[in-house]
Amino acid sequence: MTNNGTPLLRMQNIKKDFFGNQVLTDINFTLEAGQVLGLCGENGAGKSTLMKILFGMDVIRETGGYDGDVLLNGQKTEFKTPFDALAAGIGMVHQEFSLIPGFTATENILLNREPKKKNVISEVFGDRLNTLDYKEMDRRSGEAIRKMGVEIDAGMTISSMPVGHKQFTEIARELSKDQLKLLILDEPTAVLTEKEAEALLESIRNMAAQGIAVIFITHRLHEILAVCDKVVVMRDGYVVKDVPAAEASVSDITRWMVGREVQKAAAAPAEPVRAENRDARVVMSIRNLWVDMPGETVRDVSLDIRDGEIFGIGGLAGQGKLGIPNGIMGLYQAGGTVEFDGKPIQLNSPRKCLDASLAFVSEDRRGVGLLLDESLEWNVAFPAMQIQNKFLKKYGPVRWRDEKAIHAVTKKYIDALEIKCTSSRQNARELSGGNQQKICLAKAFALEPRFLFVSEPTRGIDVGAKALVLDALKRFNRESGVTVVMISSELEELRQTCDRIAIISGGQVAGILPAADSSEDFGALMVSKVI
Amino acid sequence: MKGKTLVIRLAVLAAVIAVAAVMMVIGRGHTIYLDNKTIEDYQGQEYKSFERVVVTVDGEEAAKLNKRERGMATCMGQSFTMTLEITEKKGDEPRTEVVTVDLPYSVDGIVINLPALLAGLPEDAWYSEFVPQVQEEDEEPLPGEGDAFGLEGDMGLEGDMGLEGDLGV
Amino acid sequence: MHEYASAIALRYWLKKMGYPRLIIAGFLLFLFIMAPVTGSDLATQVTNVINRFSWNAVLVLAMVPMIHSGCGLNFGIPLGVLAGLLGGTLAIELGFTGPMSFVMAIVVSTPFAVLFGGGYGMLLNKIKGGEMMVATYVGLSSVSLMCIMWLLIPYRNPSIVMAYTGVGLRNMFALDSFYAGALSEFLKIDLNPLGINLVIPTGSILFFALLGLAVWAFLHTKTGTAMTAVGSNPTFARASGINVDRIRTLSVILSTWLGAVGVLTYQQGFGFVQLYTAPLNMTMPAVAAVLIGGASVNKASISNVIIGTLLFQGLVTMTPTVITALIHTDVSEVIRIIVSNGMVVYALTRKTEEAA
Amino acid sequence: MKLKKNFDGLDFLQNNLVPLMFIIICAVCIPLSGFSASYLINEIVTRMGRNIFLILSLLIPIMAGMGLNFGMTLGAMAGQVALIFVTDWQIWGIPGVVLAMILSVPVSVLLGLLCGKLMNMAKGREMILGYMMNYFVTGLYQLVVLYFMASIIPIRHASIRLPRGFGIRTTVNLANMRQCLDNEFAILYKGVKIPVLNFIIIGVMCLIIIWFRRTKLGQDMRAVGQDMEVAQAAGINVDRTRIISIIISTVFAGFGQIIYLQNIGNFPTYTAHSQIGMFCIAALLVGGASVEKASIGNVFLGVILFHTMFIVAPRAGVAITGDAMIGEYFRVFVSYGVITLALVMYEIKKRRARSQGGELLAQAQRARREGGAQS
Repeated sequence: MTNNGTPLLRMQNIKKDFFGNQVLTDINFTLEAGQVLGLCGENGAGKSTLMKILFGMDVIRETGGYDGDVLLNGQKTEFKTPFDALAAGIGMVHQEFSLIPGFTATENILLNREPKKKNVISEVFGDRLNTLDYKEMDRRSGEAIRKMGVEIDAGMTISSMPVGHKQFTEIARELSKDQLKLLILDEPTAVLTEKEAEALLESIRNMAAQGIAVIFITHRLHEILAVCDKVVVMRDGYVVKDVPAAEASVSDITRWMVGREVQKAAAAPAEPVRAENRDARVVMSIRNLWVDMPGETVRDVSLDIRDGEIFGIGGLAGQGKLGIPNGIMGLYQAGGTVEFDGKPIQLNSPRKCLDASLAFVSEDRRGVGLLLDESLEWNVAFPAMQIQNKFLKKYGPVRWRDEKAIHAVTKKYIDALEIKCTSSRQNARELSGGNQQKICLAKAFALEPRFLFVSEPTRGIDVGAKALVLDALKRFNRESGVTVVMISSELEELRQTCDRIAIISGGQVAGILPAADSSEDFGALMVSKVI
Repeated sequence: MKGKTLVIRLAVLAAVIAVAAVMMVIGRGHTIYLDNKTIEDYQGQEYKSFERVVVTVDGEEAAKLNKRERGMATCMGQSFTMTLEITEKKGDEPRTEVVTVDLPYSVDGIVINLPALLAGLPEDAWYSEFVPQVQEEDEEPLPGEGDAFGLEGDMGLEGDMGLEGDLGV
Repeated sequence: MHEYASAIALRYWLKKMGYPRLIIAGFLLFLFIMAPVTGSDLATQVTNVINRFSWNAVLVLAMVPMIHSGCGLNFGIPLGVLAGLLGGTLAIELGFTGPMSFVMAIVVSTPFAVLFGGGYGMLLNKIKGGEMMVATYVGLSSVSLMCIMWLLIPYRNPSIVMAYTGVGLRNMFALDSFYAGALSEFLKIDLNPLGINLVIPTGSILFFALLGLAVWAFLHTKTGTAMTAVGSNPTFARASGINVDRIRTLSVILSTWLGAVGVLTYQQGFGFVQLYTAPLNMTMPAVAAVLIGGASVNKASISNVIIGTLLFQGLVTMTPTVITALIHTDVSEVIRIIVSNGMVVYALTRKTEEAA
Repeated sequence: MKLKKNFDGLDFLQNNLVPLMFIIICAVCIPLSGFSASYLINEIVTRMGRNIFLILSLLIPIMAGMGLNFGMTLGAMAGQVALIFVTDWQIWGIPGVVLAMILSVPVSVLLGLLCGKLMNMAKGREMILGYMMNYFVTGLYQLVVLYFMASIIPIRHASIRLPRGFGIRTTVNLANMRQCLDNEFAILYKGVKIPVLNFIIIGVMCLIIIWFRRTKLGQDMRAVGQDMEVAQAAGINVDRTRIISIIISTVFAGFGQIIYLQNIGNFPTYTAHSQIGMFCIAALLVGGASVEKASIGNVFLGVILFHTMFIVAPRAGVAITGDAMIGEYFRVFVSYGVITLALVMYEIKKRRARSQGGELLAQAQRARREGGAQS
């Protein structure tokens, strides 16, 4: 399969930055035909960016391209669109399904590549009026399914299929492409049952045996060991390890994934856990919480949060850490019991939570956090006005907006949080991501809550703004004695800010550690219950 | 391949245009007025009207003409064939004649003088164009916005409830 | 440098205004300039525009609450109009005359407006995102249902029932002895004695100003603020503890009630009541006017209402006289149809960041 | 098991609510109206012959996920423009119909292109946009027919011009092509005239639609209709596919309107199209179609039920209330009501599908949680 030792794929010195933010540095690895490469790393380690480069996704070009070379069979290639990549024999199965729900598996497998028969009318009106060759379609999809080695019903419509079969349909679609040489599987087992995952691994072995190279991205490390020929571990945009799978173990990989340089790790926990927190009373106790938040399902979480602490919640993406605040604050359907200050909080009712002096800064700034088309003043003052009747003047039964008070409070936070804007009447849409995030914080601060959930406060903002946001949170906690629960994908950030950190894995609490514990311990927790 | 498709498309387009052209020819409708009138003086000769003419077109009786009467028939296409059952004078046995007339494309209404035609005279003797008189009518009301209902013509709800009403005039 | 900045400002302003709006405003300006040229009296034209403005402005105002709460353009305004018609006819049936009948018409129509609006609002809450199409058909079907009701409700007053049979209401009846001019005659300024053909229906304008002020004030209260937020980002509002459905229903009730008052205002100016299918013809002028005034599918203000009604009614009143005089053909009807519907099509194709 | 069956029954009822309601209305109204069976059947057969083609033109945009094409009226206008020309040129009978169809195509394509492009700019709001396009293009149509024809566009015959010299009269007389399709090969059976040629044309159209579903373009439309993003990712040109579906619909609507009007024998120049979309859509919905799913069977059932109601309602209204107008208003109300109901049910279903998915997930989690707790 290897021609003269030229590997099928060679990544050479790949570099990529998003507006000065270096996300990939000097990526080098090779992949032979028929080899299976396991790619792992924490969220944000650069796996997806790397795959996007390989697959020619638009977002790479739109953000200024990349440096370095991608060599396919020794030829330097640069894909302009995913379609170029497909034509060159690269297939990718994304995490989100890309299937037409009302079509059968066969129709989906051959979507837009259906074999056709010519007819009189198509001669006139063009190829799109060729009729589909259903027999040939059945044959081709059957062949692809056989190639995959997992039995699925080709005639079944997608909408009536179990999740696993949808995943297999996607894989079969890639396999049905004759030119396929390299298949990228992005966390394909995340949605599969154990049995199905087993079948998938078997089919990966099958494909490899037929000479197809596979890049397999997963958080389930034992799967990597079971099926891969080599393991590439990424961290912070670097390839930190590139070894044959036979020479690695789960604990090795975990260590490589989260392991920091020694000096960096030492610098991480900013302050020791404050003494008064150790035995402070429990202000919020969560028992058996489940939350139906798509993509962030919480299955069974029980936590106790102490008065006045900064509590961190971390974990890999999709494991359910974001579901916790969203569920408690009533934005997604939730069940279980939550007590705040000894009193139970009614779930599924944002109003009840806000009334109980809880506040929430959502990770979805544009969708949930802001009124993009309204002024900053409105954004900052709105919840406090509605919930606590602040910033209102009373004339008999009429409660009139007090523009002056609103202006004053907005001004106060603009100054305090160093929000860059032309005026407090500017629309929120016009601010940069970091400043929008600060507005979200200001909105929560204006509520003067006793308890604050902050979800992904630094997502999508630049380094300078990050520090400011985290400082503001810490100050708010120290000065006003507000209990803060911070949810973040970035472990380092949590370790710098929080007193204790719970790691969520598979929708459950994998463990709670003091921020000073070693990265390896956190890393082990992160992948411990991955579903 | 590209060229072939183009040729095929052009051919189909030409065929469609050809069909349209054929339709314009074979579907062109004419109204033919048949006169059974005496021509007093055509180059010094008189052609007497017949006592009675029965005109049959496509097997259907189109007109029964006595002296000085005018009949009407409609016809699609560019030539018109009729069967005439002619009684020349009172008491004569009727004789049957089949006459075919070529019609000019651009004329809607054609008046044919039967006695002259049957006498075999040249075209200018029996042919003339029918010019309808346009009656002056009252100005018809113009349409409003069909915002009101009225599911079909026969609904009776077709009122122009447009804004004319509230223009206040 | 200064020029450069102003050029940017101009372009920004142009973009904000939108080309269709500018074209319409320009066209209207052209009409005003041409009016004296064609020999029509400018004062008469101005009187006409003001008059028509005073009839229609409240109906246009009825668009505002629903746009604010994110329910889109209120194609269901006929529902409010029906409430108004019920109020008006019942007030007359109950024997009220003169200006009193106008007051009573509003009073009687209020419970109907609340009832209709409440039901309509709850329906719209079930179909968030598809409001406009359903609203259109709610309007159409309720009007056709009321067509039956106008025949079935046992009205007795001889001045409004059908002349021959005495059963069912007439298609159209005059309001001379009832509330015709109830507002427009109030404090009317008539400059005819001075030789200027200018009449200003002060009462009607004051009435609109009052309602406009009330809506403006409402939008500045706590609930009004919540309404705007619901329209701007319903998820934000929900996360802020707002009962989104309740606020939306309230906005629909408000819109419906304003529609009822709007049609009564219209009738007192016009002097006639039109029943049966007539309510359907109230929709487009109102929707088009608020859009021409600068509103979008999810943003509207009182100034949009005033500007839009002036522009649209100006167009409707001026084109017949001026354009007809210019080209000797009355194309006003066609222009009205193209402008009003074109405006709605334009508004619908504008990208909005989020579709609630 | 029994419970499941019950559930299915309820489901059936819910999915077929509108046709069932109509069957009941018809069953009540037919005896009240007192029409003879042969009269009724004759009427229905005639109306089937003239309407089905129009309604078939709605199927393709539904397939492409663009909902009920309220913009089909645009095609109707194109058909009318063609008919005006054909009338002026005095082309009669079937050749006239064929010529009008050919002439309507370029106009339909142009209008369909415009409509499709605008709909792509208003994704998710296609229906209301199509609805408003009716009125907008009606304005353009009036401008052309009322002012341009016979002034800029030559019209020869004074008989179809307005007395003022330009513009077309409010009624265009199609006496010379009246029922020319209906009468060709017509069979008279026990007082029922069966317009055989019409049904042949409709049959061919049905075959075309069935065939079309099996073409690449048809497959693409179904894909686009179900998930635009997935279709785009698979390399299907979504916008173009959607525009094509609207163009096809508009062209067929133009043909349909010509078939419809040749049956009637004349048309009110400025209003003939205005309600065509409304009652075609109502008929389709009555046949059990929904905004996202419609079949040829729905078309036939819908036409029969809708028109039965339409014919009998006024007489039944007289029989019940003694007032003819009430029946008239009633059938209008029912038509609008049906569309309203269908739209509401469609929107509610869309939302319910979402929330139900959530509930199921939550249940599964609960079960898993309990399972997890045990192990």
